Amino acid sequence: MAGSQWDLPPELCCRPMAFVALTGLDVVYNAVHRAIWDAFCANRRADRVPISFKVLAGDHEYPKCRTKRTSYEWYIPKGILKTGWMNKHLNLVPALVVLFYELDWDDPQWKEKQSECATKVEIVRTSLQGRNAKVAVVLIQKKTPLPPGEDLVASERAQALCTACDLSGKSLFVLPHTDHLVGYIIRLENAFYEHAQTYYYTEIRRVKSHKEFLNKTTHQLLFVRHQFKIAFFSELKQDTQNALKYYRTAYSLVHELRAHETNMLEIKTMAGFINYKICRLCFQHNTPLDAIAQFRKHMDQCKKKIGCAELAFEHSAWMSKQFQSFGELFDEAIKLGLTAIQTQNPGFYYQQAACYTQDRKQLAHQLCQAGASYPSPDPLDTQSGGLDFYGQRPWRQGHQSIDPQDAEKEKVGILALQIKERDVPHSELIIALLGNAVAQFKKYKCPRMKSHLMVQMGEEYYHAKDYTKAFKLLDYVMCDYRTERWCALLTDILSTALRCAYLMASVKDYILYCMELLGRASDLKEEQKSRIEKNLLKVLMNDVPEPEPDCDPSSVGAARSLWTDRMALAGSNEMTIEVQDYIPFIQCKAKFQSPSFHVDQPIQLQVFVRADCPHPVSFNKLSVSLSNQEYNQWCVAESSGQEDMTLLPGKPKRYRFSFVAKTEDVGKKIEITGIELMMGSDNGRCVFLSWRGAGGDAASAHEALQSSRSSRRWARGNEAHPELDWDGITLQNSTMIISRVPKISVVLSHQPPILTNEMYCIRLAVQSQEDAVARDVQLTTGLKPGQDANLSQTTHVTLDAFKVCDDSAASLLPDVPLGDLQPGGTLEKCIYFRCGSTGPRVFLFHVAYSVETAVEGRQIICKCHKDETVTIDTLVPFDVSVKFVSTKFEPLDRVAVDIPFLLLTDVVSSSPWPLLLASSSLQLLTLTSNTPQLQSQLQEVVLQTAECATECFCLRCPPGTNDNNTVATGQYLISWRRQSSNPDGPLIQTTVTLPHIILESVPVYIYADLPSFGRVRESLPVRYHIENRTSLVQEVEMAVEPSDAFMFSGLKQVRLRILPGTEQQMLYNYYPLMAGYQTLPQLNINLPRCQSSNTQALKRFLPQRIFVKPQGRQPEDASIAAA
Amino acid sequence: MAVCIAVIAKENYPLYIRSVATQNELKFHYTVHTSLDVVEEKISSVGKALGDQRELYLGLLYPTEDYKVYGYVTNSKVKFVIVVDSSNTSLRDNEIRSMFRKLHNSFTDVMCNPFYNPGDPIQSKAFNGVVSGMMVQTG
Amino acid sequence: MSRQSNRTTDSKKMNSELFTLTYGALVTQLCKDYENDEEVNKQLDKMGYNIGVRLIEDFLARSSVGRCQDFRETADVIAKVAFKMYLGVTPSVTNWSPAGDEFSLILENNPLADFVELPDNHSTLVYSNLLCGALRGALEMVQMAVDVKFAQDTLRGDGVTEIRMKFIKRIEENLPAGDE
Amino acid sequence: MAHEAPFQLLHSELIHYICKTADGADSENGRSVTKLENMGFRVGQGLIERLTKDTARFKDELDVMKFICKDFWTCVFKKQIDNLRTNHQGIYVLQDNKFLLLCHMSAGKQYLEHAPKYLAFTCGLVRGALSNMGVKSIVTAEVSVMPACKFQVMIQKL
Repeated sequence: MAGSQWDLPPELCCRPMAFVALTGLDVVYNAVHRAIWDAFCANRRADRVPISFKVLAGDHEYPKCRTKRTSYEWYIPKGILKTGWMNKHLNLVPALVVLFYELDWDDPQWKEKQSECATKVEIVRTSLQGRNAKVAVVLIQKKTPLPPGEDLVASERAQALCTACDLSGKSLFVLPHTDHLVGYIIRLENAFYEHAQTYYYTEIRRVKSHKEFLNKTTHQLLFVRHQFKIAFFSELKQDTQNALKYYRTAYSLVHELRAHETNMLEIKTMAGFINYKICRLCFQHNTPLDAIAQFRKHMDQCKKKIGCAELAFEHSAWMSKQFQSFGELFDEAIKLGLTAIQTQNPGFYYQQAACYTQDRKQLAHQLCQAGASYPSPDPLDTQSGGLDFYGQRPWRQGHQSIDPQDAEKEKVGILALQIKERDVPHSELIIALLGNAVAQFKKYKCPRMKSHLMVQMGEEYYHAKDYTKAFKLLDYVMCDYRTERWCALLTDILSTALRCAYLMASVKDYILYCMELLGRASDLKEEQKSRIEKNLLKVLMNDVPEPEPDCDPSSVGAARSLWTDRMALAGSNEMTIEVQDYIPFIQCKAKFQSPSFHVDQPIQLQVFVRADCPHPVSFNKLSVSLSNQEYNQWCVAESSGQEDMTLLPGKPKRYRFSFVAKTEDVGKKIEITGIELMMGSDNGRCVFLSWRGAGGDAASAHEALQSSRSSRRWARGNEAHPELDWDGITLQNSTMIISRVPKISVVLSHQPPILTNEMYCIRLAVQSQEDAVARDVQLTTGLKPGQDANLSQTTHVTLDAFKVCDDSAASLLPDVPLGDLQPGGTLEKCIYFRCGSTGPRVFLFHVAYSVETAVEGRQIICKCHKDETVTIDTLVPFDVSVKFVSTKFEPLDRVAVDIPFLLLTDVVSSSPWPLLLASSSLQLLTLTSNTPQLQSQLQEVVLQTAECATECFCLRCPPGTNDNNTVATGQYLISWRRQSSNPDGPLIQTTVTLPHIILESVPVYIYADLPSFGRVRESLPVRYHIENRTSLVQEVEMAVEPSDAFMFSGLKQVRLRILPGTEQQMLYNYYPLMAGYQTLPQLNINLPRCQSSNTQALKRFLPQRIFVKPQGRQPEDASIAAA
Repeated sequence: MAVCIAVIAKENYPLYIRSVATQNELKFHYTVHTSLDVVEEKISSVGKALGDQRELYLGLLYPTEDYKVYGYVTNSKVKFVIVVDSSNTSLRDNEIRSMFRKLHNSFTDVMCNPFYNPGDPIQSKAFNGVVSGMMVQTG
Repeated sequence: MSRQSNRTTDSKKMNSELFTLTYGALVTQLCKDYENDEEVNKQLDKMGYNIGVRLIEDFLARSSVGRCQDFRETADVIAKVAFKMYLGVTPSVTNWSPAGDEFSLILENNPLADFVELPDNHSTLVYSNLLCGALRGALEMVQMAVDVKFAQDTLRGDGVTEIRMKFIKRIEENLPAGDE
Repeated sequence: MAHEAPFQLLHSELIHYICKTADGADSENGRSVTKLENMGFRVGQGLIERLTKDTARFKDELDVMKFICKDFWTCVFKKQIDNLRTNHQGIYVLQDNKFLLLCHMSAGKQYLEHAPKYLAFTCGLVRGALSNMGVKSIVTAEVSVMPACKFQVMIQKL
């Protein structure tokens, strides 16, 4: 590429290595030689000595060596460094020439071969005329040599050969061509390396030796040259430490040279070379700071050495190259393991290089006046085609005096250079350098630096008229500056981008950037803004905008025609801009008036729009889109309508929308999903600014935060509504639609608490305050959902007053139709609840209806509902207790089989309200009633709170039921209701399960017949019945104990037998002696046959006492007579 | 003496930028903006660095060919950036420090002005005066 | 802890700053709440009064100053003791009216107004008006009815801050303190 | 300027004013408490800015917290926080056993309801200071027995 004139020569940049020439090898036709050559070249890794080998013909002509001058007396050097020199010593003049020759010690024609070898050596020597290069001989042998000393022939012949070729023993080598080739080769090359070292050493000595001949006045150039050469040889000798040292001296010497217009370039060039070498070595020695320091010094010393003013661009070019190549050295060092840091990385040098190339470009523009034709003959070409010395002018090579010897030539030369500079693609160079820099800064975490460089690249592309690329880059970084809110920078970038957009006639981008440049994020001057605004309006009118100022005139022409084409083609005239990524000049905020609306009030929505541009701007349409699109139609404002769609600069404008919600949307949320504002017109070009949600753009979030903290007073005085202070407006992007407030009252009348299992009646009265008919009023009632689960198992609702609902009835009755309700009218309904378990319950009464109302003159039918809840406790109506007693009302713990006993039931009311006990009944198991048919003794009894109703039943356990275990008695059923409840309402059956009883059997049953009372001195017959309940004959001993209260007749003591299943009767006549309750004479019974059963048990059956009345007035003799 | 002085908000947007009138103002905006890379790096490396003395003064951020850029960060993460001409070699480090101190003091007063809303651009006359005192006088 | 700073020394200063800043917050709040500066000034005076009537007790308790013989003495006590004690500054007492019933307190710097820069739209705000109210309230508690107002204010570009105090009358012991 | 009488009086005037103006529409003192809180916020911002002018850069959140408890508190309320606790998940509890602004209120249940008003400003103070140090938070206060009170700071991770 052009500018290569400034590139450093490769021989400078490479790493110098000792040059060794190999002759006598036929690598083309001789396989053995080939193998040897390959062994030399193949994988030369770091562990091999640094030598560059070349295969040359035996009679190769090496560069002639000029005759050594004996004195520098009259010698005037023509320049600092010959352009050929470095290459000469790298590639042309060997440090050592090696002659390969096939010869075994025991070769038959030894003599001939020996002399042939000698001649070959001689040829080489002659062609090296005057050089200090050494010659060495390698004998390629087929046999492996014996250990040294053993092969006498060998040593003796070696001797001979050396003398023949006049070689020192050290220069003769043997290369057995066997399997260990590589090993031998490595040994060989090490030997060669030593030879090379000595060679370069002597070279250094040689150059040094010139020193004393030189004098300060005429030979400064030589001082530099020699130091450079020494340094370079040292490098070839791989002595980098010394190399560095000599380069440093060389460097200081260069700057000691007397610098003037004519030799400035040469000096800078050499300075550049040496500096490069120094930096390179510093990095190589891993002392990067030295490198950097050296480079800084270098730059400080050369910055001002501009040289020929007409060619000032050359200086910038050179500076740029200096930075670039240092950057490359730095980068290379990093690749080799050096660690760089954020603030010291190659990026800075590339960036600086780019900078200087930019200067170069500018200077070139100033200095290279167009038009002038390229002079001929070409002052820049030399017969040799190149220069003899680095950094000299072709038209006056070797000329060292201060003023050019030929002013005319000078002018022509300069002109030529200027013209050449004209066609240098500066921008390419700049962009390339910036590109490198970007890569570096990216690596070292400098995002902002990176974007800055990308901006520069973009601008460079812009200058290079590559608008698409420019545009891409700018657009890419723009958002970083936007989000970090660096307005000045954003504005700058936007402006360039706008120019690109204009020149590419990319309409959308053009509009976009206009809008942003008009907006609050741009810090453009008023007049610029108004210019842009005008252009924007033009584009919207589908008109060609004025070109941006300082656009390249040539491209403006092209742009114009592009625009006219754009405008011509129809369609594609609509575009939408997603605002949230930009900061356009129209701002928008929207809010619902309230976070919720009743369905029968119009939903109010306000949209605030504000323009930040200098002149009034008008738009055509403003539309809000809501989560439910059906409402969108109500939220549109159009210029066609009466709305004023012109925005005055900085004055917020409010647009009010209101609509009526759909009744089915009750309970739903309405959200603002977006706002769209249309500018321009269908016949022209229309742009839709579209905001997401309730407005706001890339900058608003921050602004909102700031204003919330601000101490600024909201719009002062009455000059504006406070809410029209823009920052004061807060977004409200959603609202709830809630059902209309019901205009009914719900009254519940009932008598708590609920009694278990009763049909509890709640009377519901719905009164309407509506002014229209409330249609299909519906009641949902029952247990309020969400309570204890098993409550719903034991709670049942019904409307049927006349039968007790069973457990299948639900706990909640949905949507019971109650019909229509006239204004002012009342609906009543009784609902019955049955609760199987005690405890509190919450009951729900949900009355829903629909009514027709007018909203905004529109009739809508909306549903309303009113909820009432009531908490009621449930109690048991009464407690029932049961006990068993003997016929003598003695409590029984066990019941004797086939012997009557009594069951007593007590019913105690625990209800606060009077209870009506309709009837009761027994359902007996195993037991039987002693009374023929038992009927309830508490029919139609009314129990007040805490009153008790008792019943008594005589029962017996039928014989044969297997004794000595417990038996279920049966159940006691009570049917009842509240006294207050509807007489023909159902009765509730409450069932009480009677306790079990324990049975026992007695072997003998005894009982007495006796009158209910006696009278003093009147006989009192008592008949004892004794039954044998066993299947055996029972023997019974009976005795009556005497008593003071009675006399008696009958057997005092008797022993008798009773057959199974039969009974015996004993009759006694007692004769009471005293009145009052008297204990009957004790009857002792004994069953000798079964001692098991105790006689005490038997006693239980017998009456203990009897009441004796006193004697009457007239004595009854009859009784005595009877006795 | 500075050629550009800037105050940068916690969120890295400029609260105040002033540069010598003569030169391209925009260029300084870029210089300051890019210097934030280094500032952020230095701030984030607090505690990580072994011998970190957590000074508010961040020292020389980076040298460009023609400017030296110095940085300073308050505990409220507000950054001050001072740009001086690199030709101006007379300036000692501690002079820069004292410039930053002055800035910081004045900035603190701005923060304490009840009518100032933190995060807004700085318009204080007093602050402006202090800055003017530090700028290279031109024309 | 890492930062054992010598805070204790300037803690007094900090406290004054706390006061100053809090006052600033109050004033800006008032500016938000009220339509115009006049009302803000009024409100500040009112609050100052409430503070004054309470502060005087604290003052008498701390400073062992007895009953003042005349207005001049009062002026000195206010300047040399009260201001010093509560605001840490000592204004100079000057510009006595020939009748000796009116004087000015000249404040070189006004702690209330440290850091303050008035925005243009508050040209008529008397930022430190609280002081007037406080003085009025305090003196009323010692049976002195005075009229206090700012004659000059550095915030509004004047060279110094000047508070002008005019003696009106002695209040009879039995009269209750004025409204709040 | 030896003592805080003026500040305390000003503070109670503040409360008095805010709560007085708050009657009517937004009488529920939630709103007025917010106003106080915001004023505190702004003051906190300013104070911390001054206070940290000469301190080294903070290491981390906890470092900031400690500073609030020691230096900041000392400067504003004449004493350090008595006890700082944290769950290391962004919740800190600062306990002041004798909180200056409650001292002059006689202890007793009937005043507890007024406590929020007397703490709002300070909550704001802390929140403002923290936010200016780049720590976004929510600060709430609770009083069980006067004049001790706890400030809970809930850090809001971004």
